[in-house]
Amino acid sequence: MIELQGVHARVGSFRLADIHVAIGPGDCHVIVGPTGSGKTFLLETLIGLRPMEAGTIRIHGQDVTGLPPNQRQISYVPQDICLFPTLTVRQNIQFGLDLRPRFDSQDLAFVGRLVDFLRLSAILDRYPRNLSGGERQRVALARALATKPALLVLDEPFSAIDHSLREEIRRMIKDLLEEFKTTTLIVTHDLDEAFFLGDRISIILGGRIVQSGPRDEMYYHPKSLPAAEFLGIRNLFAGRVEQLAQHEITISSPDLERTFTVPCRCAHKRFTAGQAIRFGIRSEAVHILRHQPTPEDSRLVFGARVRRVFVRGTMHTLIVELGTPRPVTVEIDLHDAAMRKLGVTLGAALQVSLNPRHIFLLPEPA
Amino acid sequence: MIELQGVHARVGSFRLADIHVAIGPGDCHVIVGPTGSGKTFLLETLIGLRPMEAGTIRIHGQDVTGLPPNQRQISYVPQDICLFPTLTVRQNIQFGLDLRPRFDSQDLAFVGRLVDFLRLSAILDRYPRNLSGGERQRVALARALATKPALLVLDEPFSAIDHSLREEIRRMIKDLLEEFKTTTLIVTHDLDEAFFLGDRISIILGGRIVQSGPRDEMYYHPKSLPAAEFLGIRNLFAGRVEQLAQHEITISSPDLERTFTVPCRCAHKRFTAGQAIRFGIRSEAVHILRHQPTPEDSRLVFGARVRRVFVRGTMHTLIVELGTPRPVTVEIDLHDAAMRKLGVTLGAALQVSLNPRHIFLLPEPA
Amino acid sequence: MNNGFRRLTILTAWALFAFFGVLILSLSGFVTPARLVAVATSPRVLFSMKISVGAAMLATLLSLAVAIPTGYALSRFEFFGKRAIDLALEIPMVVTPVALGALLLMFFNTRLGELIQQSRISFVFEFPGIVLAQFVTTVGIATRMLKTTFDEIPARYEAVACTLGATPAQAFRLVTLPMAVPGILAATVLTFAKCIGEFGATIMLAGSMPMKTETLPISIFMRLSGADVEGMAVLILILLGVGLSSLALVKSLIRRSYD
Amino acid sequence: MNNGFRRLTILTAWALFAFFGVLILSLSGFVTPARLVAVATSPRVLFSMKISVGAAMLATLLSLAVAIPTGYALSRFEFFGKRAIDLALEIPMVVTPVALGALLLMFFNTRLGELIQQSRISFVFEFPGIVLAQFVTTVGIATRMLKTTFDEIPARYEAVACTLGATPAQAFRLVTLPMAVPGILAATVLTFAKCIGEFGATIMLAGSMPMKTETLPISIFMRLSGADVEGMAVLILILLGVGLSSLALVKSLIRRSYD
Repeated sequence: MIELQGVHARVGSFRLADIHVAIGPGDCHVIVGPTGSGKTFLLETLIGLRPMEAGTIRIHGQDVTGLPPNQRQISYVPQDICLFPTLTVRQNIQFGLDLRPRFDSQDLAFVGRLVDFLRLSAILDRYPRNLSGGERQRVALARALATKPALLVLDEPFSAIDHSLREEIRRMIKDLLEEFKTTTLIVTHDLDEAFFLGDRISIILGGRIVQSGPRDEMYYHPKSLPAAEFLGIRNLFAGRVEQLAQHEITISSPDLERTFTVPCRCAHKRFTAGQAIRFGIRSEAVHILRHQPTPEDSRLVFGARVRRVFVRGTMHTLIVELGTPRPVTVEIDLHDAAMRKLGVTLGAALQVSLNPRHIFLLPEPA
Repeated sequence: MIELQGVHARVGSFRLADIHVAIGPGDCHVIVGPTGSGKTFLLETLIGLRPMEAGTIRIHGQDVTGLPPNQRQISYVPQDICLFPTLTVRQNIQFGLDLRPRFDSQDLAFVGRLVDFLRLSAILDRYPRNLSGGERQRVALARALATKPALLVLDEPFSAIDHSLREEIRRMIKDLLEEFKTTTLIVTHDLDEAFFLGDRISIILGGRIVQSGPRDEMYYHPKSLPAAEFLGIRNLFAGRVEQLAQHEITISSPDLERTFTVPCRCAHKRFTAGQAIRFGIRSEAVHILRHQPTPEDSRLVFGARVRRVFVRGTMHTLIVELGTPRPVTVEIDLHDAAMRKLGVTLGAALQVSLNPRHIFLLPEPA
Repeated sequence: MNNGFRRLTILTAWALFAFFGVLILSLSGFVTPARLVAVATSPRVLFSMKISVGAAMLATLLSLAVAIPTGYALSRFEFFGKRAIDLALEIPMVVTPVALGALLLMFFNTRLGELIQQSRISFVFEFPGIVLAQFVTTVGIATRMLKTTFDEIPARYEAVACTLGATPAQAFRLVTLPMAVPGILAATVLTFAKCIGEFGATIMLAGSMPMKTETLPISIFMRLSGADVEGMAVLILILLGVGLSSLALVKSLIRRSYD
Repeated sequence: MNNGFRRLTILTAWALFAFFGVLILSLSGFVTPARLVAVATSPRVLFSMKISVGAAMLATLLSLAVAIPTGYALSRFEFFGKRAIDLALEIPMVVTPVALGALLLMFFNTRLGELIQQSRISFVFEFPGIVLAQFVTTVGIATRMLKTTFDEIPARYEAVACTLGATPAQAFRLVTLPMAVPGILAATVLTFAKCIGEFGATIMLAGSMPMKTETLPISIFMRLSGADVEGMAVLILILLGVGLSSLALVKSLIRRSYD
């Protein structure tokens, strides 16, 4: 268990405020946020390169807050990988072991396993300048894991790698972490990477972690407007809490001219009756009905007209205008096969349905 | 019509060889390729910054091959945008007009339309250092279009912009190009961008254009192994041409132990009977059958077992192993809702179907 | 704590600072305010200041007039002899100014040199010699600095300007030159400071004649033979002042450059 | 064609090159091979070469011994007085060496200075004075070059080494220092070349005594009063040779650095 509790730090006028992160053994935790949100700064603080103003860092229960980087057992692969250019691949990988007063055959066997798993045996005697981008990344991972760290920390692990190789390296990292059961913290600005690699995900914005949670919860249920916007969710509407029940909440929306009930755990903790809120839904959770709606879901089905189509490879985005008195636009992500099957074209009239199960609620920002 | 015909150029040991590109009026043509494939070099040659060894460049029929950049009527927005820092936004946008001996009220009205469309009127008196990334991009577009160029050239238009803003800028560019009907050439390394923006797409690899065509054809039907690999298609198998007909071709595959017929235009031009080939299919074109297969498509349905699941946001990737005697793995992209509906889990047995309509054929590389 | 290493390196830095501090402080025993004013306003020192500043201004202008186009050509273009020129510019940086001054002196002993001496301006042991000596020792550095300035302005700015209809000369004048202003000013100040302090080449070419070619550094040297320690201290103070204020000016110019 | 602008800037570059070329060519009238050998092997020139090289080697070693830790501290750490030290290092670059030499001379006229003179090594008008003069004029530049060298090696390399268990000193020794080798060698060569050419500070502190403190640059100056034009030409050639070969060495070192 790796824990950051109430960590505060500053560099210049930038502040990291009240950072809480807990990473279970063997988990992969991803911190995702835009450029300048403090991701790398947070890593550097965790590693011990930067002083903290407050808070504690615990590794397996031990408080390492005051320890220098070389005593924290945290391995680090920076964004630019930083293989030692004057050392061979083998010397790079063994760098950590060579610093120890002694290391035994078990350690060497472990390094051998890493070298095999990462397919490095053919390049052990090369120098970093003669490696490809993917090879460098693999060597850096082997070097970081060779000391069996309590935590592996990766900063933007794909930024130094060509786009067309990323999928491969991504899968390799996923397999590696599962094979060696390494507790890992990754920071990235890329949502695809975050949702691909992370068991749990935290969103960092402006030096604060605005939400943490398991991957699927983070994907479909952002808990604040900035988080929803960062996730790229554009279907956001104004509403009001009408009624609270144990596990559901009734919302009225003047924009949509509807009142409806959505499931919501701990609704009482987050909302009060009469409160102004926002609610939203991911564009892939908006469905187009083939037939007229059945009576039971009629309350969230709308007549709509297609205003714009953005065609991509296989998923397309429709911008539709709902037939509400005040025009409201909704975005829908749709597979191209579905588009053909449904006969969706520019200007076509449709029936769209918002699935209440995927509707999330946000407090109105102050 | 903008045409590059047989363009050859070199810088150091890197060569651009035999580049042919034709861009119809009002079209958006995207050249996509990995880092180091010569994309930016090609742009610089087109603009006139680098000498050509052979070939011609024609703009609206006029040969501009020997003209300096300022006489080509090609506007250029480089990767790092390069707004002139000592000039205000207004001066930046009017830079091209101010160089002319005279410009009339029509030119100014056009600039006004651009400023309105790009929502720049509030920031006209600011200096570039006080703008956000998105604003800079918009000013650069206005500056480039203010001279009504015959061709607009954009180099990696999103690389300077934060990930979370890219979708917005992308759509804005798409709308802008449609509104002003600008003939456009974009180079990028990002396939998503290419398929989002391009009416036609060219793939450049190692200084050569390996394939050009309309977007959908490029997406589903790569014509060479390097193109298929660059597109990230992993389902590639060995085969042999058995029989050629007017619009279809019969293939046998020892890997899959099947013989099947796929539609193929100009099959005679590209293949001969008995030729060793590769064939492939995109992972989103592999389908999982809910029921036992109907007899008519039985020849490309396989029993399979799920070996690995990569979970992403909403699209997941399954690695399945076909029940062929020699094990063959196939990748399948699947929507999470479909996964739930089909009850796909690790180790589950499935029936998968490869749709012949989406199977593409490649010559065996030499 | 394993901070011993950090502390050791910082201590060395402090020690170096203290060393220079002690050197400068040792002046204090030799200068009184009254003495400072008396020496600084003596006709001989005033004359030295006048010709030092005058020659340095002329030499700086000459250096920049050559360094701006040369630095730009070296930064932007590929042309025959570029490498050789690049190397030649470093000569004044690794070859002692005395040798450069001597070289100039030899040149004026050749036929061509004598022709120049007789026809228009006389350089040897004259004021123009000071300007020439300062020019020769600073033009290389000035060109380097301007090449760096232009290197730091990506050529793509000019490419964009050209695609908008600008000729190369217009692109330079409207885009690059305004962006280079902080760098050009910094180069001007540093070149001027170097010119003011030039000694080796000046003494070889222009000699050390009081009230004629005695610049401030030469004046310090002259007072050595005269054992005029107090006068020397005042002159050191003046030269230190010129140097340090140039530095401060350059630092503030660099800070004001575009993001 | 609108290439006039390009041509103009390149012409200026060529003109500058031609100017230096003519200067160097003017030597040819004064040197014959026989004369070159005769002067270069005369006892006085051999002695000058010996003390020039000896002093320069000592001064270079001293400079680097201070410059490596100081440059590292300035590049990596934040500490009290960093800004002041950074500025102080530029003093030798903008203040004339004559003033620095005079400053040293003044220092040895203070009580503390006289104590040092009497107790151990004597500097004024002695060989150690040459070394000290060269050290004072080069240590600032050497430190700057090493700071730049270390600046170009991202601190992240050391951070990675530390997370693998290295102390800061180990990270420096095993990672940064090997990466800095090309930069350190380049700084060594340039410092050595600067030391060989040092004139202003040396003549103030160590004087110009034949067969005692007459370094090569001082020897050139001495031959001016003796009107020994041919001897001067040979010495210029030697100093040009040292300078140019140092330059060539530095260029090849820079080219061999890690990608």
